[in-house]
Amino acid sequence: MKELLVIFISTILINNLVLAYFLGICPFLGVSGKLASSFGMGMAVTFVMTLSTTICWLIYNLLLVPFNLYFLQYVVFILVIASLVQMVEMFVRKFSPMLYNALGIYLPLITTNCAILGAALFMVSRNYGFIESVVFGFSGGLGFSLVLLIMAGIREDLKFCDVPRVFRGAPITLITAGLLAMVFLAFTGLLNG
Amino acid sequence: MKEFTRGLWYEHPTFRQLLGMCPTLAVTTSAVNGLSMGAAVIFVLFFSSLIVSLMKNVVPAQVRIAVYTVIIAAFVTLVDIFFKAYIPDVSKNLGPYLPLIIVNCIILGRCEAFASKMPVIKSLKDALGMGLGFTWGLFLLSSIRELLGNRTILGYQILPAGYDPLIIMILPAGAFLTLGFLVALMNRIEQR
Amino acid sequence: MGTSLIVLGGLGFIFAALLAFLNNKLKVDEDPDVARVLAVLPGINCGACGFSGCKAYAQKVVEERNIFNGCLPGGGVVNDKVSCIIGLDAGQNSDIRKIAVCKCMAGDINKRKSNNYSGPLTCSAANITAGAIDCVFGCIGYGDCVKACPVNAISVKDGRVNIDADKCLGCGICVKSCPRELFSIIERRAESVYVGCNNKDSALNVKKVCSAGCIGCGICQKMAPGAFKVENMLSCYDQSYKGDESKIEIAKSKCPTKCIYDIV
Amino acid sequence: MKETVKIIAVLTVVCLLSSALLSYFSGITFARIEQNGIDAINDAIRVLAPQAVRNEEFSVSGLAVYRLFDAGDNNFGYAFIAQGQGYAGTIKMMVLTDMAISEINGMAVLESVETPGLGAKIKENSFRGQFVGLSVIPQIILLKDKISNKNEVQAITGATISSRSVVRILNDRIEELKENIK
Repeated sequence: MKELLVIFISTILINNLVLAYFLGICPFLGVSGKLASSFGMGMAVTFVMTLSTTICWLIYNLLLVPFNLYFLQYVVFILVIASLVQMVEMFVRKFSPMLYNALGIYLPLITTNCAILGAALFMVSRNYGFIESVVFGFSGGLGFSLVLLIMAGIREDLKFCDVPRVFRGAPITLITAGLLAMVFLAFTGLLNG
Repeated sequence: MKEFTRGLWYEHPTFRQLLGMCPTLAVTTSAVNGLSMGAAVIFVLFFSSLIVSLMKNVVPAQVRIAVYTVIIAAFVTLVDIFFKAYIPDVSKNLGPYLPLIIVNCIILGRCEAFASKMPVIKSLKDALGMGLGFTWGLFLLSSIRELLGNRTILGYQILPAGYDPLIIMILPAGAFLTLGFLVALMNRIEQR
Repeated sequence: MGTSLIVLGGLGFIFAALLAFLNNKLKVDEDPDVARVLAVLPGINCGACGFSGCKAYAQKVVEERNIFNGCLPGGGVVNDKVSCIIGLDAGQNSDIRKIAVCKCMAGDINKRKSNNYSGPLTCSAANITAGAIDCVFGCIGYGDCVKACPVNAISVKDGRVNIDADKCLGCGICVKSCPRELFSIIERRAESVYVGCNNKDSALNVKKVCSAGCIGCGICQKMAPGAFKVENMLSCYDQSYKGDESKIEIAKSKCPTKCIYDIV
Repeated sequence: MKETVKIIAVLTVVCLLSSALLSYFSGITFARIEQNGIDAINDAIRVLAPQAVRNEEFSVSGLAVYRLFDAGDNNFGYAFIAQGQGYAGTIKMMVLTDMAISEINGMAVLESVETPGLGAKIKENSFRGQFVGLSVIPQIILLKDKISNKNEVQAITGATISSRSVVRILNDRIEELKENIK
């Protein structure tokens, strides 16, 4: 139980996928303009990430490891993620039009979200067990949402600021992200204190 | 010619389109890493553009993304195997970011937006331009970070020993800051 | 070699089969009209129609067989096509083209500026404090609307908003961008005019802060009855006025502060 | 129906082709990658113990241990892998001990993600050098001030947690080894 908690906290705060590993930067820059849309994106990512790490763990440990096919892992993982996202999209669209309206437009973006594949790869390289992988996937998604929401909040206020012309748009967002990364640096060692 | 030069400046993937950010920021702690990542991207982009452009008429819409990503993943695995076998040090430094080329938005974006609609030769030119543009972007970014954070470029000491390295430059935060300033600089040049 | 072929090939087969199966099973029956309407719309998702984007608008249009306020950026041509698709009478939309006007046309020379404002140079920020200009109704002039306009039709010159009639689509994004709500979207008609002032203060107070403001004297109302109406010390032109156009010209020339403007 | 067949056929064929391509190339390079891994370990051992000409690998609690032999084929000590949680992430080290596991004769950091400029100093000779001729009986002890005994190590200024982690990882691992190697 303690290990799970450690994974949970460290994935959200210390080894945050966005700020420490630069995963999922594209949607991070693209969708963080408005609070409402970043919330939708965050939820969609959390959902798919939990599901994909779970399924990737099963396939990796039940198929690839026994047959010694480690070199196929990238192809298999991306196949799983791409198909999964598409299936989730179809399901949501059919059974919950409300949810589809809220999350639908973000789902296709998720396939190309490096955070999802990154989470699957980290799970393998860190030798996580099944439950650990599920927790890792879930907390990875939460960490992504957290940073996305903080960023969106800052960017909404940034509109009132007099940003020098050449810094408007992407540059100021990147610099803000840099400052945010420094803030999160302070969480390093949280679990060793 | 237009297909080729576009990626080098006007539609530069890193500084203009802000694509493929995750390897851009993650591996640019040293110039060697930046260059080898660039080379890997050029290789993958070239071959996957070739295949996607050849296959564009046979792939049904429902599995389009799945098929493209599988093709890209196959080439990335090839590069990964190759790096592991012949340049293991670089492979270790790039770590999980090499496989993440698969979801690099540049590659998928180019396959989706360009190679899947254009004839083979044009998409190959586009792929080369984008790949080279990406590589020089990576090289610039990683040189600045290596210089300020470690006093060196490509391992050669440039700044005198009296200069106290800015450690923050090789930490994640430095990546964001450097890229932010570079994009602003690009905007400034363009405004003239 | 053998196992890898079986494993990856098998996985590919399973996922493809699943996708194909779900694709058939879970197909959502969407009215083909939605796709056709969507193809006609400009696709810039400006939201001026009051829906969250072109797709949402298209769905609502097909569902309710009603084009509502129409697509502003698309204008008459698009609205005609949309009407055709959902089987409505097309003709009525052809002439509707709209344009944005700014209800404060005072320039730097007109506006008194005695406040010492040193905050960020955006209208939304300046509007939180008193801002640089003394008039609390008028245009601040830092150009939030310039940044918001999707087609670069707006520029600010000498403190005055300029709208390029050739570029303006009448989409209404500037209306939302202005913290003082100075823009309005009106129909583009050759004879149309508008009052370029938003100051609802008394004549004395208007005169204190601006030399081009409407003082609510009511001369226009007398010269062109029905076309202008003075309310809250501010004159307003009735866009539905169909009377004598020469009277409008007279009203315009008699206005003591010359704050009635042509739309183009 | 035709569409279904096409979906399945295209994805399956693409998967088959890529797996054929990959298994071919992975077959060619497999030996080479294995060798790289062995070379990396051998290089690390050679740096710590230049006199070792041969080693035999075995495993204790899941991590590798190498029995080292010199030119006269005498077993003169062990090299072992130790790893655990550091300040920012996992630290992985290669450590050299004598036959009795009473003294550490060298330590090299194989992998770590400690903070550059602070925790990363565990890789530098000023810290690493203390792990030569270091007694592990009864335990390695970390001190912030001057050291006086053979089993004491001085912590890096500003990186006490990284230093403490290294010492803790080593003590734990040595305990495991002592129990398993007679």
